[in-house]
Amino acid sequence: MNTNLVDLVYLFSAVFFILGIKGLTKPKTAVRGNMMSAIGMLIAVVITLLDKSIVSYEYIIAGVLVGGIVGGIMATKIQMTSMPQMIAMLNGCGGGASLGLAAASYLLTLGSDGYESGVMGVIAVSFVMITVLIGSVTLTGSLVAFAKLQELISGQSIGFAGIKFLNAALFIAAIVMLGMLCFDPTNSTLFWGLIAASCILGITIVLPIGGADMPVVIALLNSYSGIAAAAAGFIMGNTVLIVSGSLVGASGLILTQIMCVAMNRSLTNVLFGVMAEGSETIDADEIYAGKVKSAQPEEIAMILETARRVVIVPGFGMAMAQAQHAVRELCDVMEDKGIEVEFAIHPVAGRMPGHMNVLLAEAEVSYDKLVEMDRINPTFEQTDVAIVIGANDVTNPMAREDKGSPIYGMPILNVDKAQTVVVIKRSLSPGFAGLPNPLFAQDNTLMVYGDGKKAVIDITASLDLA
Amino acid sequence: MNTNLVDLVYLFSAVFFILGIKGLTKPKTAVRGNMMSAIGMLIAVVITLLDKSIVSYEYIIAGVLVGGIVGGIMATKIQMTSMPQMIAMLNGCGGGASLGLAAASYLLTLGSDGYESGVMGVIAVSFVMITVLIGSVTLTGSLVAFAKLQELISGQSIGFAGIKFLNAALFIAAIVMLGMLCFDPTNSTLFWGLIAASCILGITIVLPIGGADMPVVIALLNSYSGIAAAAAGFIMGNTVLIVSGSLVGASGLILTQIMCVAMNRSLTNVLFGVMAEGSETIDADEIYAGKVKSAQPEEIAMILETARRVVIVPGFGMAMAQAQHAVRELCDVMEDKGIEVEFAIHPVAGRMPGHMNVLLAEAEVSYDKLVEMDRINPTFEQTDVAIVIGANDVTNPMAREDKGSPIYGMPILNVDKAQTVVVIKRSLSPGFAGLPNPLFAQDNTLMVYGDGKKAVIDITASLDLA
Amino acid sequence: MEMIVMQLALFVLSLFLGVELITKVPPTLHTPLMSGTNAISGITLVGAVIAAGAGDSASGLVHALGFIAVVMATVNVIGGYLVTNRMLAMFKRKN
Amino acid sequence: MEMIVMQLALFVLSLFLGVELITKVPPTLHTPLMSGTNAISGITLVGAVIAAGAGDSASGLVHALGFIAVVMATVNVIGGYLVTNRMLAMFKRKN
Ligand SMILES: NC(=O)c1ccc[n+]([C@@H]2O[C@H](COP(=O)([O-])OP(=O)(O)OC[C@H]3O[C@@H](n4cnc5c(N)ncnc54)[C@H](OP(=O)(O)O)[C@@H]3O)[C@@H](O)[C@H]2O)c1
Ligand SMILES: NC(=O)c1ccc[n+]([C@@H]2O[C@H](COP(=O)([O-])OP(=O)(O)OC[C@H]3O[C@@H](n4cnc5c(N)ncnc54)[C@H](OP(=O)(O)O)[C@@H]3O)[C@@H](O)[C@H]2O)c1
Repeated sequence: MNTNLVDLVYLFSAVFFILGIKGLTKPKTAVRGNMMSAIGMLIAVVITLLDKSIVSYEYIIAGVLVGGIVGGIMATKIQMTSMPQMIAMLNGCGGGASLGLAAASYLLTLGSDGYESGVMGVIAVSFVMITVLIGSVTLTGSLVAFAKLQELISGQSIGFAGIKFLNAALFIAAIVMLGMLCFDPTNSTLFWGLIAASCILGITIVLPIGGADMPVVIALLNSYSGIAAAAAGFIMGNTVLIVSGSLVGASGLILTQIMCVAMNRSLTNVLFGVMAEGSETIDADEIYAGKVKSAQPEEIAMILETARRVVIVPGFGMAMAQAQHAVRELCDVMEDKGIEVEFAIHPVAGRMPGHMNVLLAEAEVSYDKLVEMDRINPTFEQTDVAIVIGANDVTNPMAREDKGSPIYGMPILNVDKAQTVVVIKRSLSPGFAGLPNPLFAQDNTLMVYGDGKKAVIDITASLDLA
Repeated sequence: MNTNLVDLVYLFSAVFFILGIKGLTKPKTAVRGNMMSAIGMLIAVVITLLDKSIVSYEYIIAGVLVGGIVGGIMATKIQMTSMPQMIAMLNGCGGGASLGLAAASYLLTLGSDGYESGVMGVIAVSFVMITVLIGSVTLTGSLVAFAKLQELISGQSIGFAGIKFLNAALFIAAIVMLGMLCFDPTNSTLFWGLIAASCILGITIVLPIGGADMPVVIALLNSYSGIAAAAAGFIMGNTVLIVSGSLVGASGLILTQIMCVAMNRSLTNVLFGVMAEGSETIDADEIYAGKVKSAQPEEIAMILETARRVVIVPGFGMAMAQAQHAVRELCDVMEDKGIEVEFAIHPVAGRMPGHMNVLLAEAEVSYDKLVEMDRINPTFEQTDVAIVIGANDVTNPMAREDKGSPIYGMPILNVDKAQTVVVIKRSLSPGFAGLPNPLFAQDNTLMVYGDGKKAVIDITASLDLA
Repeated sequence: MEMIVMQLALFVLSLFLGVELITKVPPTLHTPLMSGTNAISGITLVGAVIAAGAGDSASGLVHALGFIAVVMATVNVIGGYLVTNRMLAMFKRKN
Repeated sequence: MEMIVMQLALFVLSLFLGVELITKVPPTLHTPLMSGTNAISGITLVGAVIAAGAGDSASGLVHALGFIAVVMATVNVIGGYLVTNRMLAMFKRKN
């Protein structure tokens, strides 16, 4: 087929991707946007299949069948609470595909004419090698992130003191091999060496990062997978790969940045697994001793009975307990009793951006009840009861008040300003940041110990009877 | 010089333009943004001058000197109130430059090898001819707009019944010539015919449009001049022309659309000079007879004396009277007396988008006192006095209430809800839309007849003495 | 070479466009945004298809790599769009 | 021909980028935006300079047209940036 026509069609499909992302800027148009982006993909793939450069179809058909079935099953079976894992997995596939395609293109070129000599040859090889490097890191890094989130391996930082030096050494080795390959593309030992070094690098970079920081890692790897696709586009001189790859690259970077800002940490800080240094060690016992009051679900129901305004603050624990449906029922019962209910959504509550929104949407909570941090914070003073369900760090007043605290400066939900605070969690153990939370020891705080789902169901039942 | 290097530098300068426009999205960064865009321009011009394809410099130096002096003088001498004319003029120059460059490139190519035959040749010629067409229309259209705004010719619709058919005929003729030229580029009679037809078309399209609609026309022509630059970029295979031309094209289109929405009129409606049909003829005498009360500046000063909150509503008359500095002084005196003062800015007050903002900024009114329509409308009920200075249509309650009115549906400032309304204008004559304004006949309205500047100074003086 | 400069221009413009578009996405939609853009990065499927369909002249290793690339890219594409659609449908349902 | 498709791609992307950028400009800055983008459209100066500097082989008419194009484009550029700067400086002064 005429290559200009193919290029025009690719442009067309790039426009669909752009319109698709534009659609994602509003909840109303989001479904349509996703559809448009899928159509763009379909157009690009179909025109490629019709293109003359494809000779044999058997591997393609087999691959699409296998991939389609696996992807389809994963997408329909996955629990909403496991979304972070799912995205890590998909991301790894994206990286792997870039790696595979770069390697195949390299071998193909070597097998036929080889790379041109001169500047053009060097540029062509360097794009291949960059794709290989980024693709490998994305592949193995995402797999490790997946394993951590799925708790196949410990979510703790895994590693040893010198791991930073190992990473640095691996990275330098990869760059050196990449550079040498540019001038001697036929040296395929170097090529496999580059793949090996990059794959190991992906693993050793991600292993030492704590499980809760995985979303940042995933967003970053998402960005990489986009950049890898764009680099592959340079290899093949394919506009749609370049355009959509860089759109994805930009998207990942911005999400990474949003998360870092909301956690008040720098990206290097996340990647090298250090929390901001606290100037003093904080003793949980000293904070909690004798000051924590606990209550039974029935007592909470009685308090809610007389409340006019209640704010529900969900956190990672709600996802863990799969309590979103129970929470929604509690909300319904309260509203039946004429209580005004809103949800306070912290930008990094849970384990990925927008995590709470997705879960509550699954439980059919209308999204105008989900209020962002900046808008809900001024209302806590007029709130009778704040119910904190499995949230911890995002409510920790130390972030606001204690200059010595490692999370000082992270914006939080001012739950402590509410008349009464009810905290539902299993114990006094800390959240992701590993810090005690003075909120639990406040005069107006009541702890309800237990699994999130069960506690909420109990409260709902008592309230319904009352 | 290496053409790849030149292209890279062009890309660099395109990035500067993008960052420049990005800067214009915030008042704080706007000056820097404009500077960056100017630097982008400088880079592009300098690299072009260094490029090998330039042989003789005398015409360039002469041209830049003449143009620089003319442009510099215009830009420093022009009154802020004449900004619409200035932009029309600049816009015409942009169109003229595209026309000149397309014509020169055409003659050059004919003079050397001529156009390739085949598809590539047709495409190349067609870009030249499109640039010629758009450039000519932009040139003459902008000049007519300039003449109308500068009142060199009547601001009224000029034309005759059949002018639409003339325009249609001219347009068809231009397209036919364009088409024929694509296949016979050497026919230079056709070429000059195309230029002539397009130039006349620019004139006859704009002449019938009323003076107050000129801003819409200018924004649209601005968009055209961008598209012409982009088309010229296709002629020369020049990326920076394509990128920045299309940025400008998008900008003009969006501004056009914003204005049309704020006036509740469609673009065709503006371009064909029709206002929405009113179902009844409105009799000014009937509305005003015996109901209009007028007052002297001293009386207004007494009313202001006891006010706590005053909203100033500027309109086209403030620009005409050059009253912005006087208004600012009135505002200062009121604030000295402890009165809260805000300005209500309607999106199409005056004769171009943001017109009032520029004038008030010139008079050093801080921009957080300038409140947009949607935000200020709910506050009129708590406003003691609304002072309307040379605004008319944007305060006309018929737009809100009278379904038969031609301006029904246009969003307006709800001035009539204020405790007392003071209207400063020279007479009861209508504004741009040519409609009587029931606001003037309201019980709580006082008219102050006179030139805007003088009336405001008188009020300020009396208030200052009090 | 000229082509590469043009491609670079496309790359830079798309980055800018990406930044402008993504900053407009509200926090509510950040999770679907992540999975949705992830699906878009599966556009490597286009390249993978070309590699896998390279014909008999290519070695078995090329075919194998191409096949793996097609499988992974397809998982990324199909899985990504479906799961995004599932999430977004939940947002729509109630509103 | 391939180049033209690439140029078309640049054109389309820039249009999208333009729309995203311009819709973020607040009404306060609409007048400077108009004059500022107007100045950018003076980028035809680049083309005009090439036409005017075409050397002696070109006819007098070409030189004349090139000269006129340079003059007009320069007016557009210099006038546009200066007047925009004048306006924007007023916005800055007080704040
Ligand atoms: N959202 C993101 O994008 C993102 C990205 C990176 C990092 N992070 C980090 O993740 C943290 C999120 O804060 P968060 O307040 O949502 O969570 P958190 O601080 O990690 O606390 C979650 C709490 O939920 C409780 N919990 C766990 N399982 C539970 C169950 N089945 N039932 C009831 N409670 C349960 C735990 O206490 P018990 O063990 O006592 O039950 C724990 O204290 C922040 O530190 C943030 O910086 C978030
Ligand atoms: N801003 C834009 O972008 C734009 C674009 C296109 C169209 N328009 C149209 O322009 C109109 C703008 O509304 P507007 O309320 O600002 O203006 P307007 O409705 O045109 O009214 C202006 C008023 O100012 C008075 N005036 C003129 N010279 C004066 C002077 N020296 N001193 C005092 N008063 C003076 C006139 O009354 P006297 O003669 O009695 O003094 C006139 O009624 C709208 O109809 C809008 O649709 C605006």
